[in-house]
Amino acid sequence: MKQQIPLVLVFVFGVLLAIQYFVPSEPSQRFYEVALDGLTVIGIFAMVLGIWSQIHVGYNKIKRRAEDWQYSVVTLVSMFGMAFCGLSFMGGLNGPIFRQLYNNIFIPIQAAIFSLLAFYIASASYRAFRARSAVSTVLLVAALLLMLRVIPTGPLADPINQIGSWMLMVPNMAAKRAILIGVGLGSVATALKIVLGIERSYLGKD
Amino acid sequence: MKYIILLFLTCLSLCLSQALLAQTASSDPPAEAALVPSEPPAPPSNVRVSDLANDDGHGIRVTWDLSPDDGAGRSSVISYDIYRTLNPNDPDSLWKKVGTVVLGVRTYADRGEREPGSGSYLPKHTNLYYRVYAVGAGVRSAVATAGPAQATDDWFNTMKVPELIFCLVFLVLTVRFINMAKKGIDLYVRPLAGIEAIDEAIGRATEMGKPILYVLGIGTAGDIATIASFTVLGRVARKVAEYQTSMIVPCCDPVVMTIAQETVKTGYADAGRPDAYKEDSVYYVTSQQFPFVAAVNGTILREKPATNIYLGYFAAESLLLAETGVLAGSIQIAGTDQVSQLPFFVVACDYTLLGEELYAASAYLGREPLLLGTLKAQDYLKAIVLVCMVALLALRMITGADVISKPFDAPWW
Amino acid sequence: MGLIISAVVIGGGLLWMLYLSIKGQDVDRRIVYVFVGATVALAIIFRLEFGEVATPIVKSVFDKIENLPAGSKIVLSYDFDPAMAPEVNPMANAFIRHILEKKHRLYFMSLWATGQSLLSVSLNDVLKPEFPDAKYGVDYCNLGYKAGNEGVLNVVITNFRKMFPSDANGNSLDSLPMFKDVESLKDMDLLISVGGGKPGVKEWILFAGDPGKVAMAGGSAAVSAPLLYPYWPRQLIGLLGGTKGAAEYEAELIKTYPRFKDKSMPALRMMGPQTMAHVVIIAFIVIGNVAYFRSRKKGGQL
Amino acid sequence: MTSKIAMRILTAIVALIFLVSWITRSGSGMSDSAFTNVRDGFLITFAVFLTLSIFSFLYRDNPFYKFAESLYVGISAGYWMSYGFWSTIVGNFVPRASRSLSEFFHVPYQERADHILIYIPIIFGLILLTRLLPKIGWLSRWSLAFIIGATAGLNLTRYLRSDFISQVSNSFIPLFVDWKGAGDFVSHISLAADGQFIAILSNWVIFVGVMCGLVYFFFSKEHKGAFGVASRIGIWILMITFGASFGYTVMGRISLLVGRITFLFGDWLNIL
Repeated sequence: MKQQIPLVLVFVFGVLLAIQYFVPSEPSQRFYEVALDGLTVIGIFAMVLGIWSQIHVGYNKIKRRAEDWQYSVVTLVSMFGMAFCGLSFMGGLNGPIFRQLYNNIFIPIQAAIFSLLAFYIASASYRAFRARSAVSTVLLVAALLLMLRVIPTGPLADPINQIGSWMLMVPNMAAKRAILIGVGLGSVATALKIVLGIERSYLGKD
Repeated sequence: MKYIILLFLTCLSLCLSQALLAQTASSDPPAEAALVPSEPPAPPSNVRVSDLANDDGHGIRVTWDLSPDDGAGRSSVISYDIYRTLNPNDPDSLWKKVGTVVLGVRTYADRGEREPGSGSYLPKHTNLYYRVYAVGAGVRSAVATAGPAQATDDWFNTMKVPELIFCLVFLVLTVRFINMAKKGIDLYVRPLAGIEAIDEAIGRATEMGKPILYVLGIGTAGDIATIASFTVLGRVARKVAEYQTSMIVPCCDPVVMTIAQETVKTGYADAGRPDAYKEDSVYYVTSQQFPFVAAVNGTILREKPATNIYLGYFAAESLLLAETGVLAGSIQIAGTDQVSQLPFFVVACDYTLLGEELYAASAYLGREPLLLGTLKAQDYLKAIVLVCMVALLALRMITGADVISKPFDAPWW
Repeated sequence: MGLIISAVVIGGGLLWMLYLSIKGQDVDRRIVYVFVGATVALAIIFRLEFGEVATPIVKSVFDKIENLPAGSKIVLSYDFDPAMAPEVNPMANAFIRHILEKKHRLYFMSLWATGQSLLSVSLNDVLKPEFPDAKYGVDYCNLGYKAGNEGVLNVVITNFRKMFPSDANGNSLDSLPMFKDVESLKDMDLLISVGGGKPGVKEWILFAGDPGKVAMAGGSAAVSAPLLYPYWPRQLIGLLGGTKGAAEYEAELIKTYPRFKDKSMPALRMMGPQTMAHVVIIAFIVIGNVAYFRSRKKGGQL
Repeated sequence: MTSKIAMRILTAIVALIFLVSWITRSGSGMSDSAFTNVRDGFLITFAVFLTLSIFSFLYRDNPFYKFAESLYVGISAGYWMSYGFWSTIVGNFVPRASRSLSEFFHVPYQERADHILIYIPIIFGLILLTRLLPKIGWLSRWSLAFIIGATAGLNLTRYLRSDFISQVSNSFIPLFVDWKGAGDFVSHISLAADGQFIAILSNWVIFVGVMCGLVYFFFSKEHKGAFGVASRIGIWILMITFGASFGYTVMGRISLLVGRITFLFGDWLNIL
């Protein structure tokens, strides 16, 4: 019972939605919309579980006075503060305090974290682009060529530019297609395994 | 492999034959236009209306012959306006304008809404009448009317025949190989370094007494990459439980967290150690990309996991996670179907599962005949694609026909 | 001055890293981070600019505008939105400066609804203050935005007035002196589209440049530039790709007309930190490989 | 012990810099209102403090980063809750569920024939929440089964066109562009980007690249012999692509850093 009903649900919804794709008629469209609504609405209810998990983990840390428990206080306080500003009727998402917090805390941290990528892309290049084998040399040379495009290299600039653009256009397209065809097949296979109940580890065991 | 060489040779010879047959098509230059504005253009003729095919019963297809002044004659047509009404005797003001198309176009699909309340509602099973005008600069032609037509439901979208064929072939192949596997016929799969590394990595974590970090990406449960990652997570959790080491699974989506909790719990149960499962090891961080990365990066540096596994849907955070993992000295195994993020994983991680390999991973880890059967079916489909590519290209080269250049776009079947 | 300080700091540091690598010591990743941060910071503080030299694909656009006789008719279309503007707006401004400096007639238009407001920003910030003598309707005019994407081009290739009965300010085209001898796009001497999406340079080539047999040049965001290369040089006389292409054009403009030297050249300024950072990253890769081969050699000897 | 003292000294210095910055920024504010100036001074100083805290992660994990991280996660979670409430619940779901609720939230009620259907997902949502009750927690698997089944069903057919069929059909490209015989080809050979030679070469690379890439992804065949050669070509094409994409991305990432450094030196220190 605990095992069978979920498996039946997976099968029924999986098969119906797969078939729905081929049927343009009105009832079929409505069913599709309800299914999409379902994914969103369940997501909203799941948010309760997410918040619960966050509070649970944070509260446990604080209660046990675990290492770095102070930071859990910061997280919980800022979470409730932000939620209070956003959910109370002080303008909702456009409330002045809500926007201030968003623009002056959220955005600067976001931009700073994103810009860490500039450092990481450099350290990754330094560490990984080494001519260890033929394959890694190809990787290295392709990356170098594209980086050289940015630097004024005088008479070499034009050929480098051309080759770089060609690489972005042609081999790139071939590789992307090969990968996408594989991904297409793989995702269908995975979906099929799920619908047929071959993969069922997510459904629990008791 | 003989066949592959043979295929290439066929392909080559066909290319050459096409080369001999090739003709250069010269396009006609557009007709020179002489401008006489202010006079209305001639109306379009022979307006026809019919039910729009392959729709939900709220669409009508309108077709007409071009006005003599469209691109020829006085060349004064700029666009066509299409109007609709329920009663052909309505005065002009009651006709509702439903669309405009530019010159040279001779058809319009009037797709309406389903809800009677909405502005562009188009009723089903009702007589509808249409008018088409040719529009010039500030003037419009005399009217051309047609009707009635009724919109009806369709129960099969004929444009989707290729997908249907594909699905059926895949299904048949899968069932066939699963049956073969069940009978005990050994299905060979070549080793994949990234997958073998997962086993070693769990052993390494046990030796070091450090946890394993498993990141399911920033996708939702609606992404098939995340679902594929669940199937791997289950097997990793089982091994983790067998080796009696620990794992951390931060999640970026509450639904993903819930499913991941079930999956890990099942893995521990499968290993016979359900008591070792800790609910807090699979936890929710936040649903936004960068806050999630900030938290996971902190976790990586604080916990110093022996192994980081990143499988699922990833975006710009791929390099942020992978470089921090290097900093912590972890062995890193990544896999995603996002082509744009693969370069960063390839550069920064020890092993990377490229695209399809992510979907194959659970079959590799499980080694169950049922799963290997689907892998075999995938391979057969790839082989069919390869053969079809060569064959269809050959056909195109011999006939020189354009139909085959977009073999799945037009309902030529 | 700034260049010397930066060169000494960064060059010295890199040499030191190279020395360490040759000796076989590992370079800490934090040193890499410090270098990247310092390089970009120095380049920004000292406003370093590098001698960008126009590649042929950019130079040919510049030469075309340079060599057209004064009074030639040029269309400049703003086919982009605010998101792309940092990359492509500098190109459009450089084109405006060059075209009006050469006393050509400039026809502005836009295939993107969002292009129109960006266009008026350019008119107010660049054209009007820098070329106070340019007269509306004689030296330049603004046709504004028309909906219809490439359909617009389909029409104006045979007739302007059908699609644009009036300009963006409501003046009829016949009242503008610069439209006296203009019937369609075919009467133009050069078409320039600046954009990065669809419709963009590609649509201009296919629906205007090619059928009208009019010279066509383009400016495009870096993302879509590679897709346009195959049209050069037959269907496209030249192309500015991304900030780099814009910087090359700005450099060429300053070289030929030094009076623009003190004007804002955002692309050129953006390229300073970019060039420095790329040089440093390439240097890292070289140093990394030196270290690698060094260690492998040692391993072989052991 | 010494590290603890060092940490305290460091914190004190950071606090001092922060205060000085706040005071100077408040003094140099543009607005007439003293309160606005003091507030803006605080906000920009705080933003700088957070930016530098994040950058300090590059050195190593430290309390400043931990603080910024916790704050960021908390703000994000709060933001996400509010956003989910206003955009999904109020914006999407209330207008279809109930007229009185719509009036309460001032959103237009959407009259629909099938508005009763919206309650089916709600039931699944409520079932999901049984997870919080240990006794009947297993019921929540029904909702999970719905989600997974729906995702699988949607993916079984929907992406076939974009990921598979279009990719295959787009690979049918002419391998001899504008072919007018071998003599003509040889006499006009050139490396121009729009020349015939490059066009033909490119199409061959795409065609062969797709084929070899597919060969690389074969699981049930050993990479040996001709098959091995093809998969080798496949991996080369993949590596060229990865290298090129990586090198190409560097510029965009540096731009991000330029933006942050301009913020620090320009908006904060005013030295640009």
